[in-house]
This record gives sequence, C-alpha cells and structure tokens, in this order.
Amino acid sequence: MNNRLINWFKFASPATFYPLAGKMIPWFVALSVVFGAAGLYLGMFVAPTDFQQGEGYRIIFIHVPASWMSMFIYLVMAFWAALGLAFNTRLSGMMATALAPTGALMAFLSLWTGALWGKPMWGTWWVWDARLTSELILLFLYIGFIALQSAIDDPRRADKAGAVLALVGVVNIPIIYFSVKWWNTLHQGASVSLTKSPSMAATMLWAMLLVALCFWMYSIAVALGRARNIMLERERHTEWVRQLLAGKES
Amino acid sequence: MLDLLFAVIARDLKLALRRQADLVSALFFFIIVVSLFPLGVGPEMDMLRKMAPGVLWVAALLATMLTLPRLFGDDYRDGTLEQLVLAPQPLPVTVLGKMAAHWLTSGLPLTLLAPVLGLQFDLSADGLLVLTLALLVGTPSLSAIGAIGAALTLGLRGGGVLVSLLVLPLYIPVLIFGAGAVDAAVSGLGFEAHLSLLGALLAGSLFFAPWATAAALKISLE
Amino acid sequence: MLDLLFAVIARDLKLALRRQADLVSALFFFIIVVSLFPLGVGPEMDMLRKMAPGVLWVAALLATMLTLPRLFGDDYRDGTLEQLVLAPQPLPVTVLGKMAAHWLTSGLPLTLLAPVLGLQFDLSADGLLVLTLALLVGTPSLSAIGAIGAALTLGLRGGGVLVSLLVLPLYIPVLIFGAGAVDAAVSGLGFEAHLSLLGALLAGSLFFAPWATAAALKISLE
Amino acid sequence: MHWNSASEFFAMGGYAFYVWGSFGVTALIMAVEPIIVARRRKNLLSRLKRQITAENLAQRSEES
Amino acid sequence: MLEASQLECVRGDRRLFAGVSFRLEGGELLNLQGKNGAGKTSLLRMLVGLAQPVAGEITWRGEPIRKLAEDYRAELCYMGHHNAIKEELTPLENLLASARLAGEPLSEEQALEALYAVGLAGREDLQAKYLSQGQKRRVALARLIHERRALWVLDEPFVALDVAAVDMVAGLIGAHLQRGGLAVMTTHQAVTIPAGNLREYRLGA
Amino acid sequence: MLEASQLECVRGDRRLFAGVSFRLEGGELLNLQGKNGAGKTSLLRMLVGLAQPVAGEITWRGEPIRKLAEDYRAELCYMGHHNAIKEELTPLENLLASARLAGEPLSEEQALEALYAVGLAGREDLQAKYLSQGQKRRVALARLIHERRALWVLDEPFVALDVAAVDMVAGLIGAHLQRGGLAVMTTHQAVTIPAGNLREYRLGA
Ligand code: HEM
Ligand SMILES: Nc1ncnc2c1ncn2[C@@H]1O[C@H](COP(=O)(O)OP(=O)(O)OP(=O)(O)O)[C@@H](O)[C@H]1O
Ligand SMILES: Nc1ncnc2c1ncn2[C@@H]1O[C@H](COP(=O)(O)OP(=O)(O)OP(=O)(O)O)[C@@H](O)[C@H]1O
Ligand SMILES: [Mg+2]
Ligand SMILES: [Mg+2]
Repeated sequence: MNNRLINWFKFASPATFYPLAGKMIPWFVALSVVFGAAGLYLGMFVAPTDFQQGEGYRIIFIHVPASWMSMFIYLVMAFWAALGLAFNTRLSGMMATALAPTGALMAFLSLWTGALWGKPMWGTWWVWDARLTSELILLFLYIGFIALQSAIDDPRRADKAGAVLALVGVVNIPIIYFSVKWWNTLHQGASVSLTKSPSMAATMLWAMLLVALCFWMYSIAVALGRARNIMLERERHTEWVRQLLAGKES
Repeated sequence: MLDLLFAVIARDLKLALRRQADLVSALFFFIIVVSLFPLGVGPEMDMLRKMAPGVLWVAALLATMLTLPRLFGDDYRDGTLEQLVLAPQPLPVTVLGKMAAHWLTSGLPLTLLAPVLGLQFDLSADGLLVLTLALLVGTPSLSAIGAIGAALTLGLRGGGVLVSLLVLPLYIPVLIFGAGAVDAAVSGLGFEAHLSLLGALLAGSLFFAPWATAAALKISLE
Repeated sequence: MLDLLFAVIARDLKLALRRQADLVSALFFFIIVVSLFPLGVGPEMDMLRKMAPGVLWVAALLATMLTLPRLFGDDYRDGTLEQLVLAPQPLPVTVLGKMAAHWLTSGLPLTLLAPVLGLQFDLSADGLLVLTLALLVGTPSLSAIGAIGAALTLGLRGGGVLVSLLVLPLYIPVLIFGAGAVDAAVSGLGFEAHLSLLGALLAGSLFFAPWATAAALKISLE
Repeated sequence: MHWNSASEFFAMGGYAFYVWGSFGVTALIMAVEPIIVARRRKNLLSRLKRQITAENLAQRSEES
Repeated sequence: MLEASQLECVRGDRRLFAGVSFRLEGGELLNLQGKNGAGKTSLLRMLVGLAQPVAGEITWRGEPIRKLAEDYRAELCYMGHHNAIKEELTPLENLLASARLAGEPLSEEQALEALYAVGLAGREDLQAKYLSQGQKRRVALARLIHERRALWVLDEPFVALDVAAVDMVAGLIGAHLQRGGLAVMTTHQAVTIPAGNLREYRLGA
Repeated sequence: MLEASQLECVRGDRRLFAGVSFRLEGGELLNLQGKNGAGKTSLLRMLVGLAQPVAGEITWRGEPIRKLAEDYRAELCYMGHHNAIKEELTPLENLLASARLAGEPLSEEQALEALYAVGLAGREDLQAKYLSQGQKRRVALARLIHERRALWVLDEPFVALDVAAVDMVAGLIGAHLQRGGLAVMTTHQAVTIPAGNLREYRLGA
C-alpha cells in the first residue's frame, strides 16, 4: 500500500485551497442569487418596452452577459494556464480545467440566445456574420481544449498540453472582439438604442451589469466546485484527502 | 457467424468509446467543415441555401474519409490484424463487423447531426428530412467502400492521403445522388428516384465490399 | 544552427520523395475536393465563380490539415523524435526545419496548382494572381500553426481527427483574409490590406509557433 | 412596473417563445450544471471512501 | 502432422532459403535457428499461411494448408513479433476480446487466472499502453495459458521478458508438448524447454 | 561524473521507486536490473532528461542536468526500446541522417564501415522496411561504432540480436568503457562485457 502513497506535501496549496474553496462557494452562490434577482427585476419589470423591438429585446439581459462571460472566462483560463506552465503549480492547471466547461456553456448560451433573438429581429436563426461566427469559433476552442484534456490520461501532461493550447487560442479573443470591423456585419446594427432616452438606457445598463455580475459569481461558484472535485480525484492518495474522508466518516 | 459479427462490433465500439476523442471529434470535424464554407464564401443566405446540400454531403464524405485510416490501421500496426486473418472464421464476416462498427461511430452520428446544421443554412423542413434520409442510406456505403481503400493502403506510409485518393472517386456516385436527392426535395421535385439509387448502391457495396476488403487485407499482410 | 535547419529539411524532403504517395496525394486530395463541389452544387457558372475563393481556400486548408498527423507522427512512433529532442541543438530550430519541409511538400505544391484549378471556376486573371499570392503567403502559416496541433495530439489515438478539431479554429483567420483577398480582387476592390494581414499572421506564427511546438513536443514525450 | 397582468407578462408582447426560450434554457443550464458537479462530487466521495476502506482491510490482513 | 517439403523463399531479389523440408509430429518442438535475417520469420509466416512459398508445399495431417484454410487455422495459434494487444484496452479486456475473436471464448475467471499466471496481478485493469515492454509481451503470452490448439507457432516469444517470465513460458511450451501438441519456435536466447521432444533446424548454414 | 540522488518515480498512482541514488565515474558501466515493469525504462528516461523525477536530482559533472540542458545532451547518447530508424531510408541513409541531426556528421566511408562492422554488408542499400527484426536493431546499433560521446544510455540493446551480434555490441560497450566513457544499460540476458568496471543496481528488490 505504501507504494501508492505519494508525498505531495511539498505542494501544500490544494490541501489548503480545498477547504477554503468549500467555504467560499456559498458566498458566491448567495451573491449570484442577489445580483440575479436584482438584475432580473430591473430588466423584466422596471425597464420599459423598446419601441422598435417590443418586448423581444429583453433577451439582451442574458445575451450580452453570456457573451461577455464566454470571452472573459477564456482569458481567465488562459491566465491560469500560463501560470501553471511558468511556475509548475498544480493548482493553476486544475483551475483552468475547471473553468473550461462553464466557459463553453456561456458560449453556447450566447449563441442560443442570439439565435432566438435573431429569428424575430432578422428573420433568421443564424447568419454567417463575423461576430456570430467568431463566437462559434470560441465555442470550438473550448471544446478543443476539453477534448484534448480528456484524451490525455496523465493529469500533469493534460494540464501542460491544455495550457499550450489555451495560450495559443488567446489570439482569437481580440479577433472575436474586433471582428465586427473586418466584415460589414448584420450584428452591430444597434437596434437597441442605448442613447434614445437616458433614463431607459440607465435602467437597461444597470440590469445588464447586474445580470453580468450574477453570471460572474455563478461561474466562480461552479468552477470552484468543479475544481474541488478535480482536486479530490487527483490527490486521492494524499494524506490530506485521507484525513478529510476519515473526518467525514466519523 | 453472427456471434463473430457481434464480437467484432462490440470490441470496436468499446475501443471507440475508450478513445472518446475519436467519436466526438469526427462529429466536430463535420461541424467545423460545414461552418468553414460560409466563412470562405461569405454570408449571403441565398447562395448558402443553394450550396447547402453539396456542402453537407462533401463534409460528410470528408469526415468519413478522415476516419478511414483508423479502420484497420491500428489493428495492422499492433499485429491484431494478423490474428484476425488467422482466426478460423471467414474473414469477410469479420470485415463486415468492422464496417458496421465504423458506421456506428462515424456515419450514424453525422446523420443525426446533419439536420441541425442544415438549419444554419436555412434549409426547408422537407429538405432537412430528405437530407437525413439520404445520409442514413448513403453513409453505410461510404463505410463499406472506404474499407476497401483502407485495406489496400495498409502499411503504406502516407496512407491517410493515399486512401482519400483511392476512395474519393468511388464516393462520387454517393455524393451525386445524395446531394441530388436534397436538391430535388428543396426545389419540390421527386426525390424518390435518387434515394432508391442510393439504396441500390448500398445493397451493392454491402454485398461486394466485404469480399474485396478481405482480399485486400490478405494482400496487404503478405 | 542553419546547418541543423538544412539537415532537417533535407532529411524530411528525402523521406517525402521516397514515399512519393504522400507528395502526390495531398495534391490530388486538393484537386478532388475542389472538383467535388461543382458536382455537389450543380453547374451554374455564376454561382461557381462566387464560390471559387472560398472553396479553393477551404480545400487548401483541409489538404494541409490532412497531412498534419504525419508531421511528427512517424518520428514519434519509431523513436526518432526522442533522438531529435535529445540532440544537443535547440529544438525550436529543428521544429522550424520540419515546418519548412512540410510547407515545401504541401503548401507550395498547392499554391502552384491553385491557379489551374481557379481556371475551372472561371476566375479572372486578377483573381488568379491574387489567389496565388494569398496562398503563397497564407499556406506557411497553416504549416506553422498546424505543427502546434500536431505536436499536442502526438500519441493520442484518434489524433488525426483531434488535430483538426484543435487546429481548424486557429486556421480561420487565415481563411477569412485569404478568401477575402481573392474576393476583393475579383470585385475590383483593393486586396492589399488582406494580403498584408496575411503577412502579419505569417510573421506572428513563424515567430511563436516553433516555440509553442517545441514545448508541446516535450510535453508529449514525457 | 409596467406590466398590467401576469398573462401580459408571460406573453412578452408576442415574443414569448423567444424570450422564454432564452431565459428558460439559461435557467435550465444554470440549474443542471451545479447539479452535475454536485453529483460527481457525491460519487467521487463514496468511491474514494470505498477505496480507502478496501486498502485498510488489505493492510490489516497483510499485518496479521 | 505438419510437414514442409522443399520450401523456397524469395524476398526482393534475394533467395533466403530453398529446399527446406521437415516433418513434425505430436509432442515435438522445432526450434528454428539462424542468424539475423536468415529468414526465420519468413518461414514461420509461410507455415501459418500468411505468406506463400515460391516453391514447395506445406501439409497438415497430409492435406495442403492452402486447401484446408479455415480448418487449419482452427488448429493453429500464431504469435508474431508484434504483441497483437490493444493499447487502449486493459489486459483483461484484451484477453477476453482476442479469445472471442479467435472463436474460443474465455470466461472472466479463466482470463484472470491466466493474467495472474503470467504475473500481471494488480495490472489487470490498467490500460495496456501504460505497461512496460515486458509486461505487454506477457499479456500477449497470457493467451497461451488456456490455449489447447494443436500447433503453436511462436516467433521469438522470449523477447523483452525477464528471467522468471522466460522460465514460465518455457514451462507452458513444455506442457503443451506433453499434451501431444506441436510447436515451432525461434529464439536467439538459450532456453531450456522442460519437456517434449526437442529438435533443431538451422536456416542458412 | 553522473550522479543520481534520491530519485523518485511515480506513474499513474503507482510509485515505481524512491530513494534511488548512485554515482558513476569514467570507465564504469551501470547494469540496471529488475523484473518486467520494475521501472528500468522509466529511470533511464529520467537520466537522459526525457522525463522529470517527482523528487530527487540528477547531476552531471556536478551540475543538475536540467540546467545543463544542451551541454548535457551534447555528451549523451541514448538508445531506447525503439530503433529510431526510418523504414523508407536505407541503412546507409539512416546512419548519415541521424548523425547529421545529432550534430556529428559522419563521412560516407565511416558510415559504410560502421554498417559492415554490424554485419549489414550487402544490405546498405535496401530500404529498412525490408530488413528483419534483428537487422533493424543492428542499424540502430551501428550508430555506436563511431560514437565518442561520454555517456551511453542503452535500453535493452541486445533484444532481437543473434549471438554473434550480441558479442559484437558487448565488445563495443567494453571499448567505450576502456576509452573512459560511462554507460548505463538494462538487459534481461546474461551478457559479459569484456572490459571496464561493471556495477549492478537492482530496482525494486
Ligand atoms: C447567434 C447569434 C448571436 C451571437 C453569437 C452573438 C454574439 C454576441 C457577442 C459575442 C456579443 C458581445 C460582444 C461585445 O460585447 O462587443 C454580443 C453583444 C450584443 N449582441 Fe449579439 N449575438 C447574436 C445575435 C444577436 C442578435 C440577433 C442581436 C439583436 C438583434 C444581438 C444584439 C447584440 C447587442 C445589442 C449586443 C451588445 C453590443 C455591445 O455591447 O456592443 N445579437 N453578441
Ligand atoms: N525486398 C527485399 N530485397 C532483398 N532482401 C530482402 C527483401 N525483403 C526482405 N529481404 C531480406 O529477407 C530477410 C528477412 O528475414 P526474416 O525477417 O525472415 O529474418 P529472421 O530470420 O526472422 O531474422 P531475425 O532474427 O532478425 O528476426 C532479411 O535478411 C532481409 O534483408
Ligand atoms: N498510469 C499508470 N498507472 C499505474 N502504473 C503505471 C502507469 N503507467 C505506468 N505504470 C507502471 O509503470 C511501470 C513502467 O515500467 P518501465 O517501463 O519503466 O519498466 P521496465 O523496468 O523498463 O520493464 P521492462 O523490463 O518490461 O522493459 C510498469 O510497471 C507499469 O505497469
Ligand atoms: Mg524474425
Ligand atoms: Mg523497459
């Protein structure tokens, strides 16, 4: 049995991070609920009807936050990945792995809500417009990252390989953001007029920001939860996991 | 006989599931190729709608073709193929099993996914239905015909590209009838003729391909 | 350093020539994919002309991608890659040499062939010229970026398909600017902006890709 | 608050399908993802506990 | 039972051997000798029917093996230079799958027993790609434990094995011979098979 | 010159070895012993820098090899389980290409001489895919003939070789030791190296 016992103690971080993350999760969940409730209240009940798009524009309150989060999470993921490559800390790889599925879901939500918005506004579910397309590419990048990591069984190698891919893929984020300029595009057609009436703009902006904060807190909470799972799985032979499990039992 | 067939299929499916990446990525390759075209061609819906059947079929073809080197390649390299050839069962049955497993892990998922991608090209409901049907009948032929090419190029380096060279010309009838069926459906013409031709191709290739492949395998091993 | 570069290039070219099939079949794959489209889409010249840049570029992309698994795969399997990594020279230089050889055996022939195929689609002389130029500047980036994906998926079964999943999203900018340049030239607009963006991509990828690939190779061997 | 009735709210000015389709799927995903994570955690914990008991048993039998 | 007469083998423009004849009865082992490149592997592949001799004939129980085809293969067990195991499957799965494909299903207990016998206890659920060179060879050799077909053709079975494993495999071959089986084998190592009637044949003297 | 201290190796969730320490000077050969799967290959890959130990350090002339990087690799020659030859190239081309890529170009005569020395005369222009198992291994080993780098790391060099070739390779290693070189080696066969200071290390007792 001793054979299987590995002394990971020199990398103290997961052992200390695990309970810390456990304590933080409820707080982020709570924040997320509060921000979400406030944002939805503002967005669904306070914000007035858009005079061009009618009530359909209310999709914006999830579409835009989801789009932002999908890009932002990728950047965070790449940041952790770089950290892991540079300093060989195992925690960073776990964080990157934990973030990817949430990022992919956000990208999917952006596409989904965008499509549901596009049907009434543009008359079609999908156009091959620059921004939509680049969002699709972002989804592919996430999926590529996940597929690569799941194709590798050795976690250390999976972390490193994923990190290289994530860093290479970062180039695409600015491309997504600025892609609108390279094509005459349908998407940017600002049918939501943020400048029409200042009061309306303010409520809408606030609602959007609040929902974005809600998504942000949600992502942190889920990613932390997933990171805890990964930690348990990878460190199952360490002393701290044993003690933890023993403690749970008694 | 059936026992052997199922044994082969079960083993290959288990291997595919174990690898996962294989299963998922053939699908995503399909998605990505389909999505590349509008990028290269530009976003005009009208033109995209006209291109749709061709693009979807070409993508299905390429996705199938990409997975062909794997069909016998791994077994060849690690010596399993010798064992299969030396097993006291008829080789064509073994080969049929491998074809079936290949279709289940490449053609079938493509078929199921195609309608969703068709939506992106704004195909009509009729078009989507016929697209799915045509793929359902057509993709098994792709696996069967592809197996011959895969067997012939075994062990030749650069086999991956060579196999496409051999196989693509044989795929062209499937492509023409397959895309033709969808085209016909979209323009409101009868698509049954195309579909039954695809069916005939399927029957023919299921009948002949196992024998041809078995012969090719024996030659490649010698 | 240059010595090593040329040694790697010379060896890989010799291997490619020895295999022949490799060289020829990437080309034929390109030809076949390009010729499949008119078959799938139908013979209207007007539409074909509009599709041409996109189809040619997508085909070039796919042909390059198909050859990627070979880039390091053979060296990995027979142990040569270990020797290359252990050689007392900087790995990024070796990698650069392999990229160059890959381009010479895939990108360059495609580029030279493309104008001929462009004729089939009734492209104008201007269009053909810009197509060739764009391919000349764009295809080296494809080899460079592709090498990263090839290195990352080394030794993973199903790598052939996985590599396309990883690499295609990264190829998209090249595709957009490449096809865009030709489109612009055909419609008589300025294509210089697109070409210089392609150039920028090339410079960037030639600078970063060897390092990223070298890192990926070391990870894959561990 | 500018809705006059609940039904008006749910009708969303004729965009009900699109609006609720978006919000619904979002809500669904945000509900399912944490559940999946939590379920995986539960499975993992029970599996690990089982492994540790098995190892302890093996160790004890080795000692005796 | 197994008889080869006047076999000739040509590879490229090189004649590897000609006039190779021998006869093997139940309980006999033929140990094929010869230096690297003498043509041992080529001869074995002819014996199992994977390659065709340029001249000469191979018969099994008096019938040419080309005619017997599947009937011959049903009595034959071949192990080549390659291990014929799948890197993605565990040793246990490998054994079960290859037995099933060979048309002689094993039960799970039998398979486990075989794996324990070749010293892979504790590794039966590890994907084969993680095994060491010698452990992979052991998985391949585990097939022999429950193998009861009459003719074994083994191409350098001892390669990569440690001393204990070599003895174990030699014992397996001995037991096979004692049961009245036949075996043809090549090896460059000096190995003593504990039982049976041992004969040598030297290729390309 | 080469010193390993307290090396630890973990594969998957198995600790293969820990606390492996040894010191090797010029003229010494370390023969790594251990049964299949003991971790010999894993240890050799650490020694050449292809894998990182979980704990412990490897130094060469007093410096950690991670720091030395290319300077260490310039004094190192590694032969793994694989032959690292290209099937499409002839033995001659293989030898020339690998020497050039390793940064120590051979002349054509030297390469031919090496091929003759390993008994491949007459095969120097045949594509390697046509060679027998043992002949391929000989092509790989031909690299050793003109190899003058200080440290040789050889993973089962004798596999698939016939008796004459085994003696020849043993002689090569002996000569290397006599020139003051170092070597680390694994093998499951009993081979006598004719010269040098021979030491054994047993993994996983
Ligand atoms: C599948 C379809 C769609 C996708 C993938 C998509 C994607 C995106 C992305 C990535 C963003 C964030 C970009 C940024 O912050 O600059 C965004 C923002 C936005 N989208 Fe969409 N979108 C889609 C459909 C639509 C539709 C149909 C509309 C409206 C008619 C729309 C209106 C907006 C607006 C108003 C913004 C905020 C713009 C800004 O802040 O500059 N989108 N979308
Ligand atoms: N096309 C060819 N032209 C010339 N010689 C060839 C050709 N193909 C194979 N050979 C020779 O045929 C022989 C093949 O021998 P085989 O593999 O049967 O040897 P073996 O006795 O099994 O050797 P080993 O002990 O190394 O496994 C080799 O000597 C090889 O050089
Ligand atoms: N992911 C893993 N999980 C558990 N064990 C593993 C894993 N990967 C490798 N191993 C074990 O690590 C060992 C690798 O050993 P290595 O290849 O170094 O052996 P070796 O001493 O060279 O053996 P041989 O004599 O057979 O060549 C094997 O015992 C193998 O079972
Ligand atoms: Mg042999
Ligand atoms: Mg070993």
